[in-house]
Amino acid sequence: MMSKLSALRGNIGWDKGVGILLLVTLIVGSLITPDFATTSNLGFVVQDIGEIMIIALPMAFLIIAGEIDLSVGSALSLVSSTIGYSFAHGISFGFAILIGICVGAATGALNGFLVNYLGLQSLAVTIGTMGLFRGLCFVLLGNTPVNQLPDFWTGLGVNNIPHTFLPWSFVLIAPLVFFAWILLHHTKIGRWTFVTGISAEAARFSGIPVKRFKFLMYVATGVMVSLAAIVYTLRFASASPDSAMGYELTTIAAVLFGGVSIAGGFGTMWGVIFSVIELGAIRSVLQLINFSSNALQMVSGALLLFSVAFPKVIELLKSRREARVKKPSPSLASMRSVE
Amino acid sequence: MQTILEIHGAAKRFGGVHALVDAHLSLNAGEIHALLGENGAGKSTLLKTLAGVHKLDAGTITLFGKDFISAGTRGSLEQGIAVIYQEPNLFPDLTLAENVFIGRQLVHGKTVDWKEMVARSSALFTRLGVPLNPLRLARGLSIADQQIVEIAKALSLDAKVIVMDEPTAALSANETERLFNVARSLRAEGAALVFVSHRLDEVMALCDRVTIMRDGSTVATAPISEVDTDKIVKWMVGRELSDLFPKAPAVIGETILKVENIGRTGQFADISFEVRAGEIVGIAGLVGSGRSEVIRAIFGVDNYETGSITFLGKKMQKNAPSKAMRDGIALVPEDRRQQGLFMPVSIARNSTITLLKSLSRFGLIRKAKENASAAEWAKKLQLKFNSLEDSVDRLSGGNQQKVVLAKWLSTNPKLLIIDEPTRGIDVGTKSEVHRFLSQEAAKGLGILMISSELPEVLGMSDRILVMREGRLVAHFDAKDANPENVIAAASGANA
Amino acid sequence: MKGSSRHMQKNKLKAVLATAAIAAVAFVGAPTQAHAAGLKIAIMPKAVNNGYFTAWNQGAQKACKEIKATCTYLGPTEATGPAQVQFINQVIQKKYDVLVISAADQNAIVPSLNKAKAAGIKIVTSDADVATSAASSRVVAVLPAASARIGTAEVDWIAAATGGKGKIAVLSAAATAANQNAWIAAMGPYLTQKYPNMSWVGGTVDKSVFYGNDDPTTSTAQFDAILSQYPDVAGIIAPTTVGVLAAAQEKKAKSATVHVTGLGLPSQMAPYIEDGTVEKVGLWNPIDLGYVAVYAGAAAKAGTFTGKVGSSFKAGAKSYSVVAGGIAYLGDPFTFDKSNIETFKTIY
Amino acid sequence: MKRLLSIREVPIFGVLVLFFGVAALGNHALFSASGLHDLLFTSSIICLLACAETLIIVMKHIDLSISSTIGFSSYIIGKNASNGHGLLYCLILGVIFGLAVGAVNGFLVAYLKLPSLVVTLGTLYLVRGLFNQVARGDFINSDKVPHLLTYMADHTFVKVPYLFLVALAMAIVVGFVMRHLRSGRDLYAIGSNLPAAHLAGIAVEKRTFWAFTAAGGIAGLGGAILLARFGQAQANSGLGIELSVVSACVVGGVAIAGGIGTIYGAMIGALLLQTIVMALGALGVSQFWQGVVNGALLIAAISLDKILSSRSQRTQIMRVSA
Repeated sequence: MMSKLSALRGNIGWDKGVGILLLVTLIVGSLITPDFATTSNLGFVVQDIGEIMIIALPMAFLIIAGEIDLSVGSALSLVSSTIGYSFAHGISFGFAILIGICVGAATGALNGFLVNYLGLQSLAVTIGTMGLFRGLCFVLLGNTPVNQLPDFWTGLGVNNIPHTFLPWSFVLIAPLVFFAWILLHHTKIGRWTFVTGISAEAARFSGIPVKRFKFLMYVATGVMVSLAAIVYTLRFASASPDSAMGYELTTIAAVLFGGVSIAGGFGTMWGVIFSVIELGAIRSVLQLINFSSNALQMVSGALLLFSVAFPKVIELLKSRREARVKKPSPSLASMRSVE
Repeated sequence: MQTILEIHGAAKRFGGVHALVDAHLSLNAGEIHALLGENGAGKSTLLKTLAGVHKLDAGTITLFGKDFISAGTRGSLEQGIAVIYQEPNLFPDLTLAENVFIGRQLVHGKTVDWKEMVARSSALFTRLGVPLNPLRLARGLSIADQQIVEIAKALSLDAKVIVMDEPTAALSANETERLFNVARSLRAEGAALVFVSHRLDEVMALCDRVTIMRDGSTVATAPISEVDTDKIVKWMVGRELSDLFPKAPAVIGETILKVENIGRTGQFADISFEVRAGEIVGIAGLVGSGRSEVIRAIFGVDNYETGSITFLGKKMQKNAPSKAMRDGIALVPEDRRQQGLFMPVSIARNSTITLLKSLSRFGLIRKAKENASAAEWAKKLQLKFNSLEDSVDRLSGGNQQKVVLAKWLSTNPKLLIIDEPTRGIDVGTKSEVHRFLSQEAAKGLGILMISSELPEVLGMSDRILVMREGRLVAHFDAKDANPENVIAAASGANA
Repeated sequence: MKGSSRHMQKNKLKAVLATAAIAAVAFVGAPTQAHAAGLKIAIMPKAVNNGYFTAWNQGAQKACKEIKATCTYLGPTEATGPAQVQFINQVIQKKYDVLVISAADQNAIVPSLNKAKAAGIKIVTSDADVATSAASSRVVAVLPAASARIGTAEVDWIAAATGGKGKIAVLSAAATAANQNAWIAAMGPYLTQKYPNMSWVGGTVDKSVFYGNDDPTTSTAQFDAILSQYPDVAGIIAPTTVGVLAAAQEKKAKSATVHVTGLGLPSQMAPYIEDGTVEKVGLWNPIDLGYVAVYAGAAAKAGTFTGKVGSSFKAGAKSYSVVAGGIAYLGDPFTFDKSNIETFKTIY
Repeated sequence: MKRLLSIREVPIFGVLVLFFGVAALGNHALFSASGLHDLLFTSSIICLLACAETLIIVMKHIDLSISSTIGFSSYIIGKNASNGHGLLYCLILGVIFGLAVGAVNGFLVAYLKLPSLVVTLGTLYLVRGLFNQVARGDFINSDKVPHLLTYMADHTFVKVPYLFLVALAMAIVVGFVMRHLRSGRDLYAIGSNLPAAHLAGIAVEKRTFWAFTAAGGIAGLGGAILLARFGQAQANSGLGIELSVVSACVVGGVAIAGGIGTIYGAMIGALLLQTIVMALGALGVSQFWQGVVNGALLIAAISLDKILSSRSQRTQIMRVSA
């Protein structure tokens, strides 16, 4: 209970903090290296963060509702492999995409069933489904990735929208981002997500069908993962069993850096959106000034630690200052409610 | 008799609620002392202070002549006081031996002395007449056996003061008898026991002296030989009933809820009753008599195996709270903090969580309408707050309960089920809540109310049902119910 | 630092090679300035922190010095297509003239290479090529030797070791590594025709391949899987530096009797050749691969080399011509055994 | 004397024996001495790290950073050995490095009360990036590996590989601490019921801090075993094994929900997973199916764990008179 309260105080300002950090990065970036703020480079950045942004949206919902999903990377690869496998076996590419989306929804349904109806711990069980989905990719494609996808589709993956620097995938990503922001902050679904993360029991007593709601959230995650898989497959014009390696940890790091509390119940969509863009922008700047890619890995680790430690330190300092003002509150917070 | 424990002028305040005003209690060696009082009389707060969970704002506690320092259960244990809650808080994954010696495992040299711990704990268990296996895990232990482990923990530190909070609530007859024998043998060895219970028959059978608390203060202390149940009830209730509860007579409409012998193994069996529009039906009964379990089944939070429930003529679907809510049933749950509210969330959002569909247009929540609805109900319930955006955990207990009421009454239900409407609420807000409930009933709302506060049940209800050990044992109309026959029915004393 | 003495030795040898190269150039007479000075060349490995590619980069830097180009060694920390694409985008953004790249994924980087090509950057794949269907996305591929040649050579080495008899298995890298699969396909028929009393453990070659994913843990585990699944295996071919090293280490640790050969870096395999765990391994010189690829790129940028089949370009002393598939081969891989491991182990 | 395996490990030990039997039937070599030797030799790293991870999971926390720690430590030991320092000197450096990473994790989780998943995910990246930055393309060759380590890798003591003996010794030491020392028992109490642990006067912060520090130290020492096992060290040593260590613990009965599980169970879990890999290999099941089997096995183990604990939790809630 205490950690949720501290997360509240710490996180209110956090998403604005990331927004400012993004602004600073953009400004400093364009100052120190002329290549950063060019339309083509920004286009590359948008393409780089495309899939991570799509997966980060449902991941934010899951973590705010108090759950997590480590299988999104392997699920993306499974959907991509399914599309490749179907296409290689004579199914039209458009239909293959539909099959892929169904497979994506199925991966979400499996996770949703295991977590909500079997009541298993989501962290542990999605480590299991991660291995399962990755294994299925190899069962499908073995050692032969699928290439030579139809030009119309791969064209979409590579070219930009005419007269702009934005890739075609932007047409899919922008509405998803806007829809996710509306859904979380302005609809019943979003309100349910927050309160379920704070206390699933109180949510159940408020007439919220918690089990079914979280199950559908996992299915929606599966569908979003399949959209990301389509963008991924078209961008790399191929489907291979070892794709999207490590995407799950990158996505979770981005969501947490966006100010979403791992304990559930707190976070903002803007924080997550800014965070995904910021991580893409900072990588681009650092690469353009020939910052070694090893250091890049260190930077993302440091940013992640900073995103959780900083609000906590602020909160501890504040409570210590408050403590000096009035009688120190009893150190052992009373467990039971007042009777 | 040598006095072990002396509590004088104990006072404690939580926000607006004065849990303890002027409580005092004295305990002699070799005595079983009953501590009685209605819910909210301050018993639990006093116990928690002895358990090291709270610190008093004022007053003194002297133990064996020295001042008592409240510092966690370990601190209390080491000073010789052991408090056993109704649901003991053991370590489910550790063995019983470890639970007894938690935090201070016996060692020889550096290593834990398992043989010694197992031997000592099984000796303690046999001494208490309950040969539990010290090597089994605490997970899955019955409540009665968990209590034995807690008592064994007390004995392992030869604590001289053992406080038991409603120990017999969840015990079977022979488990209760077993516990009493243990208590008597401890008394014989010179320990002082405090026995908190509502079961007057048990108190009369077991205890030597009795102390009665009301509204945070001690009102009477007497040897058991000089009192009888009626006198005790008078002390407990004290207040005249009528002036507190302005229950206006309401026009009783047609039946809205019909419960036909529903049952759930281990919790309640063939419960049947009806609630009509404009009527307040009160359910009295002791803690653990199954009342909360019945209403959780009606609202659909829990399942039930036998029987059926019809609401407004339609058969209700089992296990579907969201459906019940849509049909027009509202449930104000027993535990405000864990079940009723989302503590870190604002007043506005808490009170509109049940209205989101009606407040939205094309799926978007209209903020203005949301704030308007919250403000409207806050005014209706005379909620004391400074901004709708404040989180509810800053409010007093009474105002928190008003937010829960706002949350549910704003769905204008046909039936309001409310569990312990005014538990832990200051007296002022209490009467406001009562007046509000009777106004809503007068407008045709059917209310099914559970309360452990006798005056509240008697003062508010048109009809009173009494439950004991999972069964409906008595049924009174308001006019012919009185504290004596209700308590008699509830506690199974010579009915 | 103790390591420096080894370094000194290397410089001595390089000095020798360099003087030879200059002599050759002088001898032929100053060549027309085959490429404008001051080119910006990007050298991109599959992954940076890898011994093999450090040697590959040395060759490239040597060539850059000779043609007075500025070369930057950049690339991802893990060898995946998406990670490499980020760096290709950076090359496009920084408007390099030439990109010398070892493809981490034969398909995933093709769209980005096409973008780079459209931006006027001359692309040369080296060490690992893109998919044959995407050959147009690069000017030329500088590869060690024809897949068939590499495959058959490794079969000859294991045959020499096992005396031309017994069952053979293959410990490969990642399942999707295109060059590995090409070499293995070449090994299949060659073994059964050339060595009648040798055969594949799983009957056919593709049933006898175990994937080590180019990491020590999995490669070692798959070596054990081969031994436990086919206790009577006579020889194991590991056409990857990580695989052959893991196989040698595991053979020594378990004192197994199976013969091991494959493509291995002399510096890494030296201890196992010197103590007889492994009779012979082969590899081309990654330094040459880097060296030749830079020259190819520079020539393409200067317009003196088109990359069409039949066209050719000069790299240092030798000239290389392009055969079918737009590929320039360096020639047969060197082989290292007790006799020459001493000299090679300090070079790469 | 208390039974070696508590009721939770018996079913899993049974599955281990069963699987080993089935695999051996499929391929007699597996059942032979060398089969057993391979099993112990191959799983020595995971067994060693399982000791560290069990300390953490029992407290209802998780430590993802051990793979970066063990990788970097193996490089530190190898690099210093190749610079001519004695084995003991290198070992101490490796352990100190491990303890340092553990202490950082411990401080952030215990005193700043940050969630352990986020902290160790951060240190996983941080240490791996640091490792890449320091090691770059450098490669510790097998001839630079200290002779004692290569000797231990190649030899056995009464048929048992030395590397496994090291893991076993660590298991016995850590097992002893968790079984017989107060500090060890307190870890179970913290994982089983945190609020009650605070009230029972257990020094929760201190214990948590030292548990993470010890886990780092074990991973630091593990660096030497990793170096011996693979005869080399480079920038991607140890990459990605953290999830297989967590799987081994969970399969071995160490509950993610905390409070339950022993070192021996985790070791059995590690051996079971390795047996599965070898059994599938021996039965000729293609590598591609092994990923599917491992994932399914982990899900089955978690479900079994849930069923086991929920069935025994059904206490008699209250009394219903006849």
